[in-house]
Amino acid sequence: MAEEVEVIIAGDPRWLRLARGVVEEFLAQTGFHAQQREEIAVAVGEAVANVIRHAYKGDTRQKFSLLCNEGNGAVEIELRDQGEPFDPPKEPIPPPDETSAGGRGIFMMQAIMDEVEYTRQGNTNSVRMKKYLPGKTG
Amino acid sequence: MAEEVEVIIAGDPRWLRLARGVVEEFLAQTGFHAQQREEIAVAVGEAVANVIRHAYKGDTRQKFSLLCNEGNGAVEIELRDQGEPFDPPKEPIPPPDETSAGGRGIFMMQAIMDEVEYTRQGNTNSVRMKKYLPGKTG
Amino acid sequence: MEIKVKRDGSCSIVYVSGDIDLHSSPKLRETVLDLFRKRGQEKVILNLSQVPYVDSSGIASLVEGLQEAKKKNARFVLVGLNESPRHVLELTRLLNVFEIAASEEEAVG
Amino acid sequence: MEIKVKRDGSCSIVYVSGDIDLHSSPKLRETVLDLFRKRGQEKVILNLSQVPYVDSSGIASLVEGLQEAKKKNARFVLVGLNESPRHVLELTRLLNVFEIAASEEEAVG
Ligand SMILES: Nc1ncnc2c1ncn2[C@@H]1O[C@H](COP(=O)(O)OP(=O)(O)O)[C@@H](O)[C@H]1O
Ligand SMILES: Nc1ncnc2c1ncn2[C@@H]1O[C@H](COP(=O)(O)OP(=O)(O)O)[C@@H](O)[C@H]1O
Repeated sequence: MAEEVEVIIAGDPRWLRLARGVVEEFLAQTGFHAQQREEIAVAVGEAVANVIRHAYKGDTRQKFSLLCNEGNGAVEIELRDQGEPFDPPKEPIPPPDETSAGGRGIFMMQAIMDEVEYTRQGNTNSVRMKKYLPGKTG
Repeated sequence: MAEEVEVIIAGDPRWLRLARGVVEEFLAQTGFHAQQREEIAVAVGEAVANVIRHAYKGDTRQKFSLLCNEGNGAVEIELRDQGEPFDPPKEPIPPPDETSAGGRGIFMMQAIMDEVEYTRQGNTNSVRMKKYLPGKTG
Repeated sequence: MEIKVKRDGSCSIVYVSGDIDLHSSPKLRETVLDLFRKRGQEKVILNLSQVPYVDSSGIASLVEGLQEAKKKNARFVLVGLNESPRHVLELTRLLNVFEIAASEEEAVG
Repeated sequence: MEIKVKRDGSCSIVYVSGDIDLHSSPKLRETVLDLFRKRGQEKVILNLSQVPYVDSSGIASLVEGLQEAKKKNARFVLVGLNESPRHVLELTRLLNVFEIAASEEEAVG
């Protein structure tokens, strides 16, 4: 898939809205309806928050990339950072118990997207989130 | 000034809204009030439209960059493309007569922004649009 | 951007919603010009109350609509201008060039 | 995100407008916890009708508010949930964990 939209921004919570806005505008050019677009933006927002909080541990000077692609009946949103390596859980994560203040991000990403894949190449972490267009499957 | 937000997209009119949205979200983190943010997005929208129509002559596969920076009491939005060289008018452009269907883009950019500067380096065209924050001057 | 046209005899009201920019203005241009050229409308009212943003290509479409109206001795009336589009028309010194009505009722007249 | 608090004796209504995400949730968290801890409020009503979006850090702030309320034998009531925040609470299986009122009047009781 060709990279259609690429955004490079600092890992700063103040750019979260900007990142979600880009994803929603990108999706507005695809076949997803409004509710699905919002949901996918939720998933991407969680992934970006994890880069900011965990990969970069709050160091807001570090930058990450947000890549949006469409092709083969699906959209794929990818984040790339040069932060801490992350060995993600192999199994789908259950939502935590109702008294827990955290631990819901990856669960939401997995619940909303069709595929969530973490990889590391060199010093770059990548998380790829794929969602098939309505009526398509993998 | 450090590059704070960078977007790389194809020179396709369908990404105009996305580009304006990024600029508005960027400006929301600065000291401009809502009406000024809208105006600056208008100026940047005109500059992007010119890249699409004139620099790339409608070839929607070519990409351009949108860079947003803040520093020294001003924001600077820059576009970079690898299209046709453009030798811009040295003098401020007057608005065309009321029967003309075109020729208002650069006028609007100049009317809204404090500085509009075109340069070319190698095969890259750049247009830098600067606007001082309320209460600041150059 | 979405366009809906309500035609009543020789008068049409064109409802636009969404931004009018280089991406969407060709459709608006065609709609308006067709109403004068092919449908022979004597009055076209453009309701812009759902339009937050108009760029210079949108302005160009409006100017072409007005030129076509004049050529056909017809009227092209704008209604419901929001702040940003109004400001862009002001900036480009076109605000007084267009017939602008305070309401759709006034425009239908 | 903006927060306004209307306090009436031992009951406070917190009006939030804008997205509640990692950028803004710390302020909401602090506001709500302070109302229970420092102001000794018996009921805090969170009006979310102007909130289009809540992320997991926002959810975490809500959960912490609820935990604090329980510890203090107080009530933490949500009102005006929009579709997307409601959906996020559903997804994380928390929708039935919170006291949700149909209107501010009902919440005030
Ligand atoms: N991009 C990432 N880089 C490094 N660690 C991560 C990343 N994403 C998640 N993690 C780790 O996985 C844990 C679970 O993440 P998540 O489900 O999003 O919940 P939370 O962020 O609230 O803890 C995090 O606490 C963190 O330790
Ligand atoms: N980025 C650009 N690259 C090449 N040529 C440009 C560029 N911007 C403007 N031009 C040239 O300058 C002219 C005036 O531009 P403008 O004022 O935006 O009006 P319009 O685009 O409607 O013609 C254009 O017609 C074009 O020939």
